[in-house]
Amino acid sequence: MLLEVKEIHVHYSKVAALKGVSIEVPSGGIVTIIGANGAGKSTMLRALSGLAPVSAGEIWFDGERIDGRPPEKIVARGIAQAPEGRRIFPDLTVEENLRTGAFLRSDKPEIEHDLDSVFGHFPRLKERRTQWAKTLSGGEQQMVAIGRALMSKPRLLLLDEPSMGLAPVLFQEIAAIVIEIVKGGVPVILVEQNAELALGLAKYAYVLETGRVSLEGAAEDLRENEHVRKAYLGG
Amino acid sequence: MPNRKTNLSSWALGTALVAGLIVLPHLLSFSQREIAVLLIINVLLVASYRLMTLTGEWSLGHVVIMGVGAYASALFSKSLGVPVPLSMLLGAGTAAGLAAILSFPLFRMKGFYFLIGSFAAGEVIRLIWKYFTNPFGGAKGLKLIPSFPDINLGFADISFFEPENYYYLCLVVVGLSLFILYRIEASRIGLTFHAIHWQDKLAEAVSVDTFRYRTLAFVLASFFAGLSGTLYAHYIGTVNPTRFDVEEMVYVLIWAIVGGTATFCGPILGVVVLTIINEIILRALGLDTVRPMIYGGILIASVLFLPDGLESLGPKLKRLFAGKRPSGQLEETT
Amino acid sequence: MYRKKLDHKISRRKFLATTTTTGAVLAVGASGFSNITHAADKTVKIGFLAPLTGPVSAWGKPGLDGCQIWAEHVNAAGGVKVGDDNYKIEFVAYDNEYDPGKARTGAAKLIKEDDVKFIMMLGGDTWPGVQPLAEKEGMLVSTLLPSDLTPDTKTLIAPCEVHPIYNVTGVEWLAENQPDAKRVVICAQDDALGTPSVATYLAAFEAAGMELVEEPLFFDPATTDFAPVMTKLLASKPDVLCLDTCYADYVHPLCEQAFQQDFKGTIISCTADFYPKIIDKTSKEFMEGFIFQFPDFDDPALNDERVNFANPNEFYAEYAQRYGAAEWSAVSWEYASIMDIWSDAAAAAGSVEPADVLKAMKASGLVKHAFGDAGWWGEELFGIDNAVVGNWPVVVIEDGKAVIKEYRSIPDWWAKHKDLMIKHFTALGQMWNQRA
Amino acid sequence: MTQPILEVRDLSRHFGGLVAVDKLNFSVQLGTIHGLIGPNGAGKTTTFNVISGFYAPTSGQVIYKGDDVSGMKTSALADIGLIRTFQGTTLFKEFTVIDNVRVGCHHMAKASFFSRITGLDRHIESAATAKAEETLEFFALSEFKDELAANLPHGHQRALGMAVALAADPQIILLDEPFTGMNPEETRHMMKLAHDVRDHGVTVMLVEHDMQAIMGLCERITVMNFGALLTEGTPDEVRSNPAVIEAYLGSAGDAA
Amino acid sequence: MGRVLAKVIATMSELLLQTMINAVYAASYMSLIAVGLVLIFGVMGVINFAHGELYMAGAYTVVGLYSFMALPFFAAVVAGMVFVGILGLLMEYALFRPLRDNPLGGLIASIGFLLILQTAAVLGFGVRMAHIKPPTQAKFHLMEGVVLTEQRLYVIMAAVGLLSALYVFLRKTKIGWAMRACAQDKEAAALQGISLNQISRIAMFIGAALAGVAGALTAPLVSPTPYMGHSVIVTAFIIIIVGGIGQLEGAVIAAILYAFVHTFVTTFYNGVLADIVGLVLMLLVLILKPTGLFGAKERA
Repeated sequence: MLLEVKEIHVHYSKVAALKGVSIEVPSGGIVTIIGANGAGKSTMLRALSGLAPVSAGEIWFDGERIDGRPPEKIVARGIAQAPEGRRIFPDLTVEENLRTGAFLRSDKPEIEHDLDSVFGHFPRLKERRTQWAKTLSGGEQQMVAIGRALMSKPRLLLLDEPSMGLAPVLFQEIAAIVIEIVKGGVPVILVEQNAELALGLAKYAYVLETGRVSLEGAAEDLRENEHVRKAYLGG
Repeated sequence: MPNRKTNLSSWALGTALVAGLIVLPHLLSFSQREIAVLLIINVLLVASYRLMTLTGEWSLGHVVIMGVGAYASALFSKSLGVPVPLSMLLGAGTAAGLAAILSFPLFRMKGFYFLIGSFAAGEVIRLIWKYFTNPFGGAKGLKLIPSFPDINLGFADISFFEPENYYYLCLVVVGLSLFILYRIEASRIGLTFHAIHWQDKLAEAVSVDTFRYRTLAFVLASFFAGLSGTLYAHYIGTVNPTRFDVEEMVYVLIWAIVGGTATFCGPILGVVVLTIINEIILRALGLDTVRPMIYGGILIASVLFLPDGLESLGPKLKRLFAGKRPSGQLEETT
Repeated sequence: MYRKKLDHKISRRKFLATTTTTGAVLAVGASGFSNITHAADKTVKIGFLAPLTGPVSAWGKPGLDGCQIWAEHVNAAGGVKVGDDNYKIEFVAYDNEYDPGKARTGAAKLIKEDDVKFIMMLGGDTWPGVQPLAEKEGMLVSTLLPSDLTPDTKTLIAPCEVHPIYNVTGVEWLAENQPDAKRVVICAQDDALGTPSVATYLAAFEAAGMELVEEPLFFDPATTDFAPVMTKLLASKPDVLCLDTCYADYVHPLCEQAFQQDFKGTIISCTADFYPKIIDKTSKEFMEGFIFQFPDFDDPALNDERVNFANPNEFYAEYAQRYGAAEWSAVSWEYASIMDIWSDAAAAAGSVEPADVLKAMKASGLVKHAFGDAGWWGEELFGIDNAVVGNWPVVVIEDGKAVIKEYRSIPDWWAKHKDLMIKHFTALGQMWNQRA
Repeated sequence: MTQPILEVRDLSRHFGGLVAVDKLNFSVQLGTIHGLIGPNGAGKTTTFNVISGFYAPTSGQVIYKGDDVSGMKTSALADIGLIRTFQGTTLFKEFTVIDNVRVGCHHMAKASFFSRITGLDRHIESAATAKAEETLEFFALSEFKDELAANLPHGHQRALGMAVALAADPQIILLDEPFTGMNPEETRHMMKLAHDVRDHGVTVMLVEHDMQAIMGLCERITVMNFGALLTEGTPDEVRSNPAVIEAYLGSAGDAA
Repeated sequence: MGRVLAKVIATMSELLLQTMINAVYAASYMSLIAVGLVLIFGVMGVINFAHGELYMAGAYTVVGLYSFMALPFFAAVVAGMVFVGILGLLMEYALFRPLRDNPLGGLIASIGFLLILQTAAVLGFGVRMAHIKPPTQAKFHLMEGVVLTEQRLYVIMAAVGLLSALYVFLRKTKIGWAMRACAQDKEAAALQGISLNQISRIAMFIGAALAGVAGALTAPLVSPTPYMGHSVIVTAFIIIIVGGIGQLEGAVIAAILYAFVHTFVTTFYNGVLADIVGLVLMLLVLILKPTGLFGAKERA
């Protein structure tokens, strides 16, 4: 397994957001985490990236324990995240936004190459490379967020609610790119509220409910699951 | 329920506190009584500041507002011959009235901008004091401000020039004010202030006029800040623009933050503890030149090691004595 | 008077000079003069209530340092003889942070707990806080700022520096020695020290027949860049640049700016602290002829018979050695010189009690002021005769060195031109009955 | 047809050069559940914010119960019974559940300053508390009364948001994206609550971008696109309108 | 008649030009201080009340090294810059990092640090002003009656040079992007592998060093005192508010604006009015455009 999360707990002041969650991610394909708002999905990704303090449990990535490490060390190990709400840097240009993703890298020619390949994925960003990121539309901002994460040359990509606020057409476009990325050899953890979409893309899925994994299994199995259908797929 | 028990113990604590405050001057040296008078005036100042902060707005003009009360009361009594107790009320009222006017430009701003805006407004008021020698006395300010009139009880003459007597006067005025401030906070008004602090949009949506309530908090806080200013003016007998400058304001901020702002008592605790340290302990050690350095070190240590203020010390100590672990970990949260 | 009693045995100055030198030797071994026991059997405490920390501390701290030297000298010489007793002097300091409330607390402590017999203050903002208490306790208090005086301040004296009245002497000297210098500009910081000083200079210029070619320029005390101020001042091409009573922090940059903006005329100022440093920043030629009012205390001319301050040269040397020459300022000797006047009066009164000392001070009519014998004065400006005026030195920089040119009489000027002074004081709202 | 409770006439709102709402017209009938939908960026939220007084309209009018209320402050609108909710879980999270609803009772618990600090407002306050408790009962939140709002499960927080609004005595309640971030189960619960509120005599208007969620709930639906009115009608009419499908799915064919 | 008029005009234009030069100088040192303050606020989110004392520390470094130890002036200036930068690192490490989630705590801690620095200066150098013999007295007569001294030119050149370098650094280097990214969204920056600690250190070093170099270079012009920080900090606050909090370019432009307004009002009216005008300018900006003249639009 590329990533193994063992029984982690996360607390925000006194409120427990994760109560002993374990997941595993193989070195290829898409693993999705679905669940309602407030179930702890984003917290899970924040914990993986070192943004949320893990109070108990362990996170192992490629044979190394990474919980308790600062975010920059985790990025350096190869875990990149496109966070919820996109969180692009509004007063940086598109290109500068993308280049911040390569902050830890010093292989200049490679960076230029990767930048070209991001522009290859998102030709629209290439047209707007010198524009302030705050002037972009929601979909374009999502592209910047994903492109920026790719610029770190990740070995694992975390996507938090990429569909949020996007019209279905736009999301289809993004989904196609995610599939491309996975085909390119980077495994993805996809966190989604839109269970329909997520289960369509993923191989394996976890259902998170109030800070615990309530169900897990192959995505197609979960799609058929009674509980999941009722709770997340609109009957 | 532990309610009755806590009620009883808080009654006992309260009685002990009041008794302590009453006998306090007799335990102090003469100059310490002087310090006690100034301290109790500052207690009112910082408690009124807390009321202001309930709505979430931090002002840098509060000390200037205190000065407005002081100047107004001084001028009412000195130039217009208004009897001092009345002029004190008028002075506090003037501070409140000015706050009501200032709220129109100032509450266009929020948060950090309000902080800075209140600073600018305060500086403008101070410049007005400086440049209008008549009636404000210019840079030298006002002096020979009439003092609180002596009371003749027949058998005894109470002179409020004596720090001990003025202490009791302040104790009554400040005690009453604190009671009112406390009642405000505990009432629905306080609830509404808090509501505005945490979610002003939501409060608006359920018919809370946030501008009016912010103004109310500002006006009330200013009234009591002004009152503390009048207590100061008629005791010290002089006011000047420098006395109310931003450096003094910084001290109020320090008291509030070092004390902690989560509870009514936090800022009061802050002013009491820091005043005792700075004015009594450090002076007694004879460390005149290095006193500011030590004070600075104490400030840093307190925000580093007591981020929730001195007020958080109480529960911490309680837990320590109860032998509990400082924070229950997993079992509490499952 | 006690000095006279000493005189027929050995002059006090000579006596102190010897003790200073032997003292300096002894001080290497002993921790200080105060440890040397002497015939004195009693101690009188004197309060020192001034800012010792904060931005105004430059007006307090160096004064306290000077007083310590003074006390050690006097105590080493046996103390002050009052009646049959010799009193040693002990200073008790309280840092009032230039805050009236803290000043009141400090005064209360000094009076009620330390039992001091006399309090020396800087005055200014802090005096009104002390006033009611001082009055009630009948405590004798001195100030360096005579603008604190009013008819109500019966126990407050301004016995050393009657700022800014002595500034007339410099102007008078200038008019006599440079009759062609007619066109004057003046600038001052906008505060309690600057404004009365401006009034004084205006009166003095008018008396000397000099013409002010620009309205007085007031700048904010927080000013750090004086280029604009100087540009404005020099715009009307004056002959004389008057710096009023600017603090050293202003005099230096002002002179520097005047130099850089090619001012060629004469500068007159109340003070020129550390003028060698100004010369460093400008040039010897530029500073030649600079007129001010505070002599160097290592100036041998201060050994003049008329000067009452004891051993100014040794005092300065001692001070510079202990605290560094850079800490020296006028207040370094001024508080000490007030102590001279106090001890004279205590000796004359045969008592250290404030009321007695004050009475003795006023009774003699003649005060041994630092720069010569002087008298009580002030009724017309301050409403009370509690200030001491007499001669004051006019100091001019010549070849890079401050030289006392003359001791001029303030009372003489006053007798001729007092109407002008009252006129300008009134115009700027500085008369005692105009102050709030 | 009766007089509509809320009417929007030629309403426009510009931000600098951007036209967020463009001459919009629609009306909400008393006692109905009315939906305002449209794809992202259609101007729904801006419309909502103008109606509820957060923004002043650039031009046009908002008519509430026959009166022009354009440009009135949110709190003043709330005073006359026009109450809005917020997206997500906007609550006084630091307060207990009951205190949240007590703040909601602000309108009914008016008392003088003097009686507040002297405690003479006790009868008003106990009435307000009683009402708050009743409201919690209605939303089945009574058992959490003394919990901190932040500690409630997400679904309950959303219900509490409605409770706070309902405590403010609305005649019309404006729900801002009430189903966003809810799983289908929670959505169903929320829909039931909306029905209950309407049955209580309160007109309900809601804004959603998810068309599916409100089809079953609303009697009438207004659809916006690019700041302007696209169409209005019953759910079935809206569902089958090709312009709506086009707006939601781009050029209809290639979406699937 | 005509000659008199010509002379009046000549005098007026001299005055105008000299005033401009004065204003350029004032704008230079003010923007050095204000930009440092803004940088620290932008990246770390704390209001550094001790910024004026960092300026003071820069000045006293020159007092110590140049006046007392007779090091070459520019060596002392560089040392002052580095030393104050290190003080900044110390503040970052000891105060602002542990108080990262507590901006008011950071403010109080910076006040504590201010008191410590002031007292240290008093203990080391006394309460009276220190003196520095200027390294140069050369001056340039730009025209009759219009003078620019070399010492002031240094300050202007340092401001232009250092601020341009800072601009290039922020725009063209990876660390510069990272710094701007941190100022805009700390968490998202962390997700790019940007270490907030490292960026904070750099920001604090640069911000403090700018204040330090301003103090060091102006030391011969202002005569340092332990309390000199007080008067600059209020001005610096006014400037960053007018410019828009967190806006580096805004701070520079506001410094220029403020310096010109203040200098011209001082010269053509008086210094007291200049202060009032400065405050009123700030109040107006706050009321009309609370985010500052160059601040971002308030987000709806």
